[in-house]
Amino acid sequence: MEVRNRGLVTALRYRGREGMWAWLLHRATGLGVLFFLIIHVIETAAVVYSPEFYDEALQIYKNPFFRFAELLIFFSVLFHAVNGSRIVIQDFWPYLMERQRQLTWAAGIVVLLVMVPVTWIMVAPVFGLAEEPGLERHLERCVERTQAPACLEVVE
Amino acid sequence: MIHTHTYDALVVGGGGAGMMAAIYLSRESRLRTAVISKLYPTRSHTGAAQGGIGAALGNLEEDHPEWHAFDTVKGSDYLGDQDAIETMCREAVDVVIELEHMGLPFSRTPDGKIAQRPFGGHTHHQGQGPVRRSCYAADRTGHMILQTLYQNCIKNGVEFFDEFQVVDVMLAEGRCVGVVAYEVATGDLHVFHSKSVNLATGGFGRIFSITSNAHANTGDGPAVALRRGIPLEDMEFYQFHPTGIYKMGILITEGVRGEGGVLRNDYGERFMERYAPTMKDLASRDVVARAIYQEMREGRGINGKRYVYLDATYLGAEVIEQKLPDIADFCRTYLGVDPVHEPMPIQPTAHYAMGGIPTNVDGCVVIDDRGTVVPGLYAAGETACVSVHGGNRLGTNSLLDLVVFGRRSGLHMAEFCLEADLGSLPENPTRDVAAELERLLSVAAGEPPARLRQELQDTMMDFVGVFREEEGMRQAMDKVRELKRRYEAVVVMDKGRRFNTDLLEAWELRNLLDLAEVTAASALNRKESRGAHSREDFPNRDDENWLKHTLAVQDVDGGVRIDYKPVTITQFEPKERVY
Amino acid sequence: MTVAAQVDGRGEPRRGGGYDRPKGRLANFEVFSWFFMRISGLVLILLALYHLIWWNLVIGVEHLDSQVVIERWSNPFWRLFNVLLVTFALLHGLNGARYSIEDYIRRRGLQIAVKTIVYSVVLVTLVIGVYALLTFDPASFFAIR
Amino acid sequence: MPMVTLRIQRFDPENDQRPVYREYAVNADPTDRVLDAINSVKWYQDGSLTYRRSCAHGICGSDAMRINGANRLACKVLIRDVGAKVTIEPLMGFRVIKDLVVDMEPFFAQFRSVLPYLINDEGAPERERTQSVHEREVYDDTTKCILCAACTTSCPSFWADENFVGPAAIVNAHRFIFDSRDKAAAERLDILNDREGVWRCRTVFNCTEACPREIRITKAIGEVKKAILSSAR
Ligand SMILES: Cc1cc2nc3c(=O)[nH]c(=O)nc-3n(C[C@H](O)[C@H](O)[C@H](O)COP(=O)(O)OP(=O)(O)OC[C@H]3O[C@@H](n4cnc5c(N)ncnc54)[C@H](O)[C@@H]3O)c2cc1C
Ligand code: HEM
Ligand code: SF4
Ligand code: F3S
Ligand code: FES
Repeated sequence: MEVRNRGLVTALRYRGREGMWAWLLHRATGLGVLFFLIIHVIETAAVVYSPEFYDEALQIYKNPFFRFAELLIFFSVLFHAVNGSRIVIQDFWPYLMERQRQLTWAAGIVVLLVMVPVTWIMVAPVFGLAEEPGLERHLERCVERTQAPACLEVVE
Repeated sequence: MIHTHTYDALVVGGGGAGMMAAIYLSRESRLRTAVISKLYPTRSHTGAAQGGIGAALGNLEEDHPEWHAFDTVKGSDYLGDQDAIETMCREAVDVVIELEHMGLPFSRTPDGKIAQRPFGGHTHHQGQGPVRRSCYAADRTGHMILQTLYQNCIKNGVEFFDEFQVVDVMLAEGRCVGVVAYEVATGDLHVFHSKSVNLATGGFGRIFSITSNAHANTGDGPAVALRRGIPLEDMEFYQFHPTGIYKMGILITEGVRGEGGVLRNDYGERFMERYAPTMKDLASRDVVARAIYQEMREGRGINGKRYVYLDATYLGAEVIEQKLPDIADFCRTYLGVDPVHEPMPIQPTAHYAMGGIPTNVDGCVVIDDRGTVVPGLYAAGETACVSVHGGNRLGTNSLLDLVVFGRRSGLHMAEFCLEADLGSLPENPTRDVAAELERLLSVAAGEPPARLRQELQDTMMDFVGVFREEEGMRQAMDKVRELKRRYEAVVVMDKGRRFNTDLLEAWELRNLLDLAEVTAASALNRKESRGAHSREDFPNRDDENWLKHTLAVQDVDGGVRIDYKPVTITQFEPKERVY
Repeated sequence: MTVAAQVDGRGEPRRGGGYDRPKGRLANFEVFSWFFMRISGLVLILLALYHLIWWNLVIGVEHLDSQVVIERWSNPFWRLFNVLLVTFALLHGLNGARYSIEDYIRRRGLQIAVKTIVYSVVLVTLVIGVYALLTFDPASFFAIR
Repeated sequence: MPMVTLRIQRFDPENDQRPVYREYAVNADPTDRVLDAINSVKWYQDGSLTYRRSCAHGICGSDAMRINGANRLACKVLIRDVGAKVTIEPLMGFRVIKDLVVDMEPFFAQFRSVLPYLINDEGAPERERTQSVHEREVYDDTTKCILCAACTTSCPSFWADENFVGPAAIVNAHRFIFDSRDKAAAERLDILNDREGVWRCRTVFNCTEACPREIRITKAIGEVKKAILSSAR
């Protein structure tokens, strides 16, 4: 019989506490962001070679459904950053680890608090509950740059 | 399958005594030494010792080995052999310093020396008042001794056979030639052929129902020796520690009283003032345990129940967290009681065997009153009876006993092995144990061993406990014999070979039965009260007739035959014992 | 190894001392990467969070187009900002991915294969991203305007 | 006495292909230890149930096992804290010898690999080596270890890689690295400055949560990491 347990499956069978969940989430968000980042870098680099292609590709982002994915990315980076800061702070002042549960909760709460307004700003416009962020600035800009793809609708 | 190994020296038991001997043996590089232990060495019950190890270092106040010796003699109710006690107290200072050099993290005094605290029965100027003599590492001194010795065994490259249970000792032509061990993981028998064997298998508190002892403390060493014709000394002297956690028996160290905790009865009265006006709560253990029993009998147990309070509330959170952290943890875990704010419910708990395999000061097993030794056979630690504890052991003196006599036996063994040759093995050395284990496995249906064990423990607790009298002890004897008969038909449910702890528990039960019988017989025989042996029908000490050690031998027909051995008295004439 | 084989090998004594754990050759690299993860992480808090806030909350994804990007990139400062962001994030992420691969893929051959693929993908991405940012010539884009 | 159901993972390599769970109902007081309940199964229902135990009060480290998913000492958890149905499994990451007994040899090998003993070759003084109360305090926490393996077998880095030296070994190295009497801190730091040493730790804290002695293990590991970094400079 294969008695050794391995990796992720094992982790999910063990009833860990805050630290383990934070670590799992840290890992998941880190890998998720990396995956997104690879696509994002390549697609953005395309601007240099073919702005048209870039503008095409952007349509995907503007799909309302994709707004939730963007929110997830925002959350991922934010959680990873805040939790990562917790780890770094603990590493440099180990005595803080005596309060690790509290610190982990604090990190979680900071993330949630930030996510509340961010979620509103990013998602409410999809349901017409608020204006798109940066609309005012965008309109001002479109006065000058009427040819810019994002301004075409506005100009019409 | 039977395996054979050859060594110069074997140590049976990886507790404090065994490992100390092993360290000294391993310093002699010409000897092949191995430690055989049924538990991983760090699981030994030495790790449970809390309060400290006694040594007249005088780090905090004046103290002398002679005072220590006086206290030990008095504590023993004058039954201890005074030459051995003098040796122990003299070497105490040395051996504690040695432990420190090995790395033991003792608690420290403000000027960086080993910290010391008062302990029951330890006095200055021969009984004038408590003295700080117990060297401690918070309340885990035994744990630190065990770890430190294990660490040093690793450092010295000692060979260990972990989870090998010794089931027989081989005696041939009047000397010891090795042991037979059962490998727990595989069920194989191993013959260890050697020039010498040191039995350091610890205590056997599991003959009682309320005990501070581990499940593993089943007295395998003394029982195996007994069955091979070695006598056991002073088995009637079994110490009940005054403060065990109610119902569980888990020990609350005397260190709590050393730090200033007090016992209170149902009225909140500090009753020890009545029983021991000078030492009060720090009188010796037999005295305090009896006082608690007396209070309970007279209806002053808490709510009339069988426990009293140990009150440490006014020591303050700091003392408790710093000096008694494990005790605090036990109370919180097992009782849901925080000793900082509430008193702890305690009752006396079976704790320590003063008796055991008789040895001289070099750990050589001695079988009669003329000092005849069995060449190559040694014993050390709680298993042995040197006798430094006599009728009652003082707190902190057991850890001391382990290291002092562990060391001395190791040194003597090394000398012995360099001279001696390997004796010849008896014919078919595994026959007896193999047959016994086969027999146990072959019983198809019958009583579970656990039921017998429970009945044994309850009987011993009730009739051979803190207070004893003729009638009860006779009943106990009858009961033990009945259980021995029923033992023939106990059933081992696990018939496999691998890690068969069911089989081993059944085998250990036999040891408990044999030791209980010897304990009861020795107690029944001694018609006086001395130290921990307190008879209601003979309430006084009787030096005229009973200032002598008991030697109990198992007869061929299974009965117990009693013999005696004189007590060595050097400088302290027996006196009445008041605290 | 089967359990039986493991257990049956036990008739031998355990000896103290002298036990050698195979020593990894890459010890210094592990310290370096541990340290790099913390330092790059701290730098990334500034870069990545600013980046997110700028594009998601200040500009708004709805208003994104090639023009906006090009305008921003006209400023060398923001190009440098992005070079740093891409470099740190990808290297940090790459090392993080290495941690996961080493944890979850234990078969040696497979591990090397997966590492090769992941390292290549990330490094190629890094080259593409940085090359685009460094060779970007704002002048050539003013025509679109 | 209320009934409690113990759901125990059984595995006898002599007879079983793979582990199975078996359920036992026992009478147990809320203040009984889980170990007491397991004992009562072994003693009166099924003698073949196999586990290690000795001291029964959390001091010997024999009976670390997974109780309701997390590593605990069976003798240090009371029935009232686990509910009416308890799941009991062996420690993860070591080979199962039988039922709840796992092969501890690799664990002790890890322990031995960090020079877990005081090294000081300067001649010993007549009396004790002195050590201030503060110097003693620095490594107090890590002297409490009872080598129960609850920490190492709760660590995701260890599950992933059995060569990781593991939190328990680091704890025991810490105990000597920070002992003012010891002279071999550099050697131990060198041993732990390794991909299978402290750098494998991802500060998951499972070890700290599992430790029955409440040793702040991750903190100790952090202190060792810092010591390595500052000694490298
Ligand atoms: C709770 C408690 C607190 C105590 N506090 C103190 C104190 O503060 N001060 C003090 O001085 N004393 C104290 N004592 C007493 C003292 O700790 C013990 O008497 C002492 O530790 C016994 O040590 P030992 O080496 O003889 O045996 P143990 O430490 O019990 O070791 C016995 C060894 O023998 C092995 N063994 C047993 N049977 C076999 C076999 N058949 N085959 C192979 N191996 C076997 C076991 O595996 C174990 O390794 C205390 C005791 C208890 C129970
Ligand atoms: C925003 C600021 C960030 C901070 C403060 C941060 C911090 C950290 C820290 C401290 C670690 C732990 C390393 C260890 O355990 O040794 C880590 C791991 C990781 N990070 Fe980040 N990081 C950040 C951004 C990112 C980004 C943008 C990515 C994606 C590209 C990323 C991907 C990863 C990955 C994949 C891991 C490995 C996770 C693991 O080992 O479990 N991180 N990060
Ligand atoms: S550190 Fe704690 S959990 Fe780990 S082995 Fe030691 S006592 Fe057990
Ligand atoms: S669980 Fe493992 S990853 Fe580190 S903090 Fe503990 S050793
Ligand atoms: S039995 Fe000793 S720790 Fe549980």
